[in-house]
Amino acid sequence: MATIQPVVLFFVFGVLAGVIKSDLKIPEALYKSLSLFLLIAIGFKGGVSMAKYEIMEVLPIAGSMVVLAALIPLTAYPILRFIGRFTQADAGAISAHYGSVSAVTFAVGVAFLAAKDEYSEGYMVLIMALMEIPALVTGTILARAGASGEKTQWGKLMHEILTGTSLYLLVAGVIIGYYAGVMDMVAPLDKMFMDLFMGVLAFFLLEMGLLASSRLKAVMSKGVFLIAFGILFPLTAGLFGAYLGWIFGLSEGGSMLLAVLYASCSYIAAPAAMRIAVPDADPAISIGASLGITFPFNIFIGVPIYWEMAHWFHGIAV
Amino acid sequence: MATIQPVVLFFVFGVLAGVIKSDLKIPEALYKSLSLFLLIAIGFKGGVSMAKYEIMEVLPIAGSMVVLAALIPLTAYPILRFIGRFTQADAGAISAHYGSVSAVTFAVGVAFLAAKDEYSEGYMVLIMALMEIPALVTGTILARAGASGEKTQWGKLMHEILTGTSLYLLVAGVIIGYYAGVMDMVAPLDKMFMDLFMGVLAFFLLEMGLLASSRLKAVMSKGVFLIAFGILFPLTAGLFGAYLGWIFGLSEGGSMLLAVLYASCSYIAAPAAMRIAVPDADPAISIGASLGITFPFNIFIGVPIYWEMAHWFHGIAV
Amino acid sequence: MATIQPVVLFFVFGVLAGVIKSDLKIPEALYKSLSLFLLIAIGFKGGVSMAKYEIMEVLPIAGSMVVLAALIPLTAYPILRFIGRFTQADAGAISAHYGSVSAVTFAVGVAFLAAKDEYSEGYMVLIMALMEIPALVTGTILARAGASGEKTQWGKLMHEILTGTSLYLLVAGVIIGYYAGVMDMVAPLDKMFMDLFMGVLAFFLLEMGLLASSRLKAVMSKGVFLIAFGILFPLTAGLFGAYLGWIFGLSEGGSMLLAVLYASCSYIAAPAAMRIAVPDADPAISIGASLGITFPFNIFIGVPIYWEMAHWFHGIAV
Amino acid sequence: MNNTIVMKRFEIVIGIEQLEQLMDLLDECGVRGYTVIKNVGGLGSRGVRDPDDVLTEEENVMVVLACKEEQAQKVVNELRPALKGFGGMCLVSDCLWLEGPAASY
Amino acid sequence: MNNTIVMKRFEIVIGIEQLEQLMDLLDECGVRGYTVIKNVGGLGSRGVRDPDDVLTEEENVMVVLACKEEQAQKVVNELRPALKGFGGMCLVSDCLWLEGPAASY
Amino acid sequence: MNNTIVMKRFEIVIGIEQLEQLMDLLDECGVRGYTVIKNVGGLGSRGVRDPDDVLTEEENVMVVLACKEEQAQKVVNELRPALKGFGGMCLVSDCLWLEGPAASY
Ligand SMILES: Nc1ncnc2c1ncn2[C@@H]1O[C@H](COP(=O)(O)O)[C@@H](O)[C@H]1O
Ligand SMILES: Nc1ncnc2c1ncn2[C@@H]1O[C@H](COP(=O)(O)O)[C@@H](O)[C@H]1O
Ligand SMILES: Nc1ncnc2c1ncn2[C@@H]1O[C@H](COP(=O)(O)O)[C@@H](O)[C@H]1O
Ligand code: NA
Ligand code: NA
Ligand code: NA
Repeated sequence: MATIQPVVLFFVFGVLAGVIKSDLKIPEALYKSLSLFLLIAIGFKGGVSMAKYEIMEVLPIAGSMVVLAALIPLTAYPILRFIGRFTQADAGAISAHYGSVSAVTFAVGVAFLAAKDEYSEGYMVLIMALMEIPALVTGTILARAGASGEKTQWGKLMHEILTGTSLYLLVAGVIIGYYAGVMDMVAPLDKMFMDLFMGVLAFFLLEMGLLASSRLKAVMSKGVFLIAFGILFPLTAGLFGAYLGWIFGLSEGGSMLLAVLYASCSYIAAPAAMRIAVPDADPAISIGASLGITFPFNIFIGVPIYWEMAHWFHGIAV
Repeated sequence: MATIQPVVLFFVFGVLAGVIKSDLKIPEALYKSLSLFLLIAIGFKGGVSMAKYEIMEVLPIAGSMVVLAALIPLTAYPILRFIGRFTQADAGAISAHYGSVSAVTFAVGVAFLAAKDEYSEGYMVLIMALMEIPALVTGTILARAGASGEKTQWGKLMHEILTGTSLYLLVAGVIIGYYAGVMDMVAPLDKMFMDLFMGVLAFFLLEMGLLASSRLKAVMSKGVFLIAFGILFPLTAGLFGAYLGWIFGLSEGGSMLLAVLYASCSYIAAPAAMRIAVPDADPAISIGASLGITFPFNIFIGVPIYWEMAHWFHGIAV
Repeated sequence: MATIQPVVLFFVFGVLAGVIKSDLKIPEALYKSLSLFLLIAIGFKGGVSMAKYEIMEVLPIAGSMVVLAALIPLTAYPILRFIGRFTQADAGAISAHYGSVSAVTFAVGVAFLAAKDEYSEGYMVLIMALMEIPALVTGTILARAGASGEKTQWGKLMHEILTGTSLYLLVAGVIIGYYAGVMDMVAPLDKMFMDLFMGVLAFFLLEMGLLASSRLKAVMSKGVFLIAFGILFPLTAGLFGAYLGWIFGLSEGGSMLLAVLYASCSYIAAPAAMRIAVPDADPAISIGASLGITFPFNIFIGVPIYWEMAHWFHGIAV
Repeated sequence: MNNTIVMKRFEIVIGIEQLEQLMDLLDECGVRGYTVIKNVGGLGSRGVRDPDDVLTEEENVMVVLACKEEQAQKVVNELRPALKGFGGMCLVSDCLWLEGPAASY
Repeated sequence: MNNTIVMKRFEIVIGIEQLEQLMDLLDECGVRGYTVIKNVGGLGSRGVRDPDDVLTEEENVMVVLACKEEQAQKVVNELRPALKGFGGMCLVSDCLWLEGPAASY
Repeated sequence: MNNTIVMKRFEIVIGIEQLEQLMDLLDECGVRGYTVIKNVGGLGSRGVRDPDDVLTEEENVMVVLACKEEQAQKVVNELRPALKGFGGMCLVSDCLWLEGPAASY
């Protein structure tokens, strides 16, 4: 059975602080600093372990997984639009959020594997970084196709996606980590970017909890459909990810991380992109569902389930 | 003989920077981030070592010590009111500050014990967290009993005390640390919350020094009584704490920490609570005495003395 | 051959983020916190290794090197004034920047030596701290000698130089580190101030890259002279430093660090001092040259060259 | 001046602890636009309030608000009794609203 | 009042994403002085904008600007069409510039 | 407007390095209330001043102050010579003080 990791308790105490109206507050500069740290550290760690692969072998597999990720918003959109009865703009924006990924959920998954001493492929990080692109582009197309009003600012949107802080720092971290790994010069940087990773994640989850609890009211008011979607959709997407990981011959850990990536959804990069691409969508809905429902579901319940899924597929293989 | 620890020199350089009007400034966001860290880390460390106790054995002892802490403001009040001739509001507010505790003084005490390789009970942290409650309530009653003017906002005050950042994070840290200890999952979090503790404390003491030197003028203008009180009162309270620790069968280190708790006084949680409970008290006096006199006295002179006190009582036992 | 250290790649990604107009931003509070950390940590580390010297032996050598550093602005000024045709104020201010030092360049030099496992004298840090004084004073005299307009505010300037954050924290770090070293109590503070040094430097270089790229336009517009000066002058000053280190009998590592100090130039302490001392100088020029040209030149190309210089002089000695 | 509407400008300074109450009150008056500046300090009847002092944690906010004259008197009537409890200050002056952006007053 | 010059005061609130455009526009009008306050929140036709919300990242800026009457009309003419796209608000009022500092208007 | 007192409103923008001097000066004039906004940027005779630039460390402050007419002239007289040294700007305008809070003017 999967035990809850101490680090996710910080999320619980963040939520609780919000619920009991504690005056606990994380300074904005700390929140932003921690998120810069996590992005670089996740990238760096991935890059260091990528140094053990022949990079050319990896790229086609990684590329396919990234491209296939575009299926996620394509599946989410009709559900949201025709069952959930959201506007085209909102359905598209929410699809983009769920197609995109959450680096913190990924980090919780990595920590879960570390606690189990399970191996996973380092290049999953690169997949995570690149998955933003098809998700946000597809989401935007869905939100705006045939819609009247101002023209989509594609130039501005692609610039935002490609140079946005998340993708940029993840890729920068991967490259520096890869270089350090190849040159065997990881040594003094690991004290910061590896040893402190969990501690920083703890702080960040505390703040995530505060943020999630401040979003809950907005989600609840949207009714039971959004809550059901926020739980069932990631489960489905996770199953697809675990299956794909198995098909592509990833390790059990790698398949589980792919499931986590497919199941997780964005609350940082996607809102920034949708602000530009789909300004008429209501961010309260998409951020609320993503951070208020799916994020906590994933880190507490989803991650162990995705592990079981990956395990199950790999059992078939035997 | 007790040697001064390097970490407290940071306090000295903070004071000095203020005195020579250096342009050294600690960003507010850093100050707040460090204080969040220290509270969580102190709690976490205590929680981890509490995992070794039967929690039900500990609670009655801890409870008694917390309740007995209400004696501190009850003793301080008449001295301040009738010898010091402070107003009822100020006397009550200062009593609340001196009944309450300083987590940083406690941390310096823990570091002192660590340098001596002396054992102490982990649950002292829990006592520290809970001691706020009787101190602030008693102080408020003293400040307002029979006073005319607006009614005390008891609801708001109790909410502030019970959900205030200090108590909340200490307790959260204790619970998470306890859980991590029991599940044997302390490992990756200790790199942050244990290994970096002293370094963070160093930075925090630098800022404390800056703050203390900015408060000195306000205290000095209140004359020699407040200075004498700020030194003699903690000595007496510390003696009481060391005695109580011995009576209750704590270790020497534990008795010394109880002395530190009884002797130390608050400059973060108490001001926040008194702002709500006793708005007509002048915070310059209570914060000035607490941070400008008692805090430096305790970390440089008090801590080694409280150690000697604990040592002396335990000598009797032999 | 010298390999590029992973840590300096952070600078590259900072510059690149600026160039491609990424929305990456380092919160101001983080930038300031990191710079406080680096100053204290550089001082602390130097202080710890100084604990192994007889301090009285060291002072005369260190003193001479500091005094000789006044030659740097005296050489730079006529070049800037009569070849570069800058105003008296600008020429003086730029001279002061180049006479002064960059703690981050020094840190990169120290990291370079650490990667090579080369020894260097700990008291180089003290020299760095003190070198500000003659450089800024000489630069101010050059900028204002015989100039009309308001009188130089010497009192205010000397106060700014002597109590400014950089010098103050470096010296505080040295003293605390020295004390910790002598008392053999370095232990818990090293987890912060030594182990994390490189990681913090990485973050700081990322921000330096962002800042440098925002300054490039201003420098480019000043034409080719300033660019040539920003590369050739530090090379000359570095050669002088390496020679001096050899003459004074420093180790190869120490000579190289002296070269780095002589070659590096300030973009934090000097701007602050010049704002007070030479308000009619244009900070865009001096900061631009210092941060936009000389700083990147030094960390990528200069540092390995200064090492070769020191190596070459020590080869003569054999 | 062309293309402008005559309006009233309110400038309110209160402690941040009362901001929520003020916003509720403005909401009740039907106000549809205001601007909030936080992290403000000052001197008043309660002495100096300095948001940079990490120990005292006193912070003021400034709220600027433009509305039509009819609404202005309503705001004044509601605000006066509340401000008695809040402390702080409220200044009222004449101004012109430059037409162009969507009306939010 | 003695030693003062009659002037117009502009108070503009827009989203920070349009600040650069506004500054270019003011530059073109020949404006030689303005003051910028960042990290501002508020309520308007686009709803609440709260700079403290780390997820939505909405931030307003307030720009205060004093200039002579002749210039004021020019600013109004240029600003109006731009503000239509920007949203936000612009208030204009009368004020006196206290002589003393170097003229920056 | 009912329940209001006619007053003067000062709006001063200077560099933060002169704030202490300004506050001493206002103190000498017997001013009993003002509001201070820090972290302000702008353009003026000394060029652009941007508080977000960590290297140049230039920061302006805006001080808003309401007082009665008699006091206003006193403030003007004291402020003018000082502002010559300070740079920056000072605007004066008419306003109404909404009665209610404890008088701090
Ligand atoms: N009537 C008003 N009074 C004061 N500020 C306003 C007003 N209307 C709009 N604003 C400010 O302008 C910003 C943008 O307005 P809008 O584009 O209408 O959403 C708001 O967030 C407010 O800060
Ligand atoms: N005409 C103006 N309107 C608004 N603010 C101004 C004006 N002139 C100057 N300021 C402000 O005063 C500051 C200092 O002005 P100065 O001393 O002229 O450089 C500038 O950075 C602006 O913030
Ligand atoms: N006459 C005034 N002019 C400008 N601001 C004022 C004035 N009086 C009060 N304030 C502001 O209102 C805040 C609270 O005032 P008070 O409740 O009187 O202490 C002060 O800290 C100032 O920021
Ligand atoms: Na996803
Ligand atoms: Na106490
Ligand atoms: Na130099």
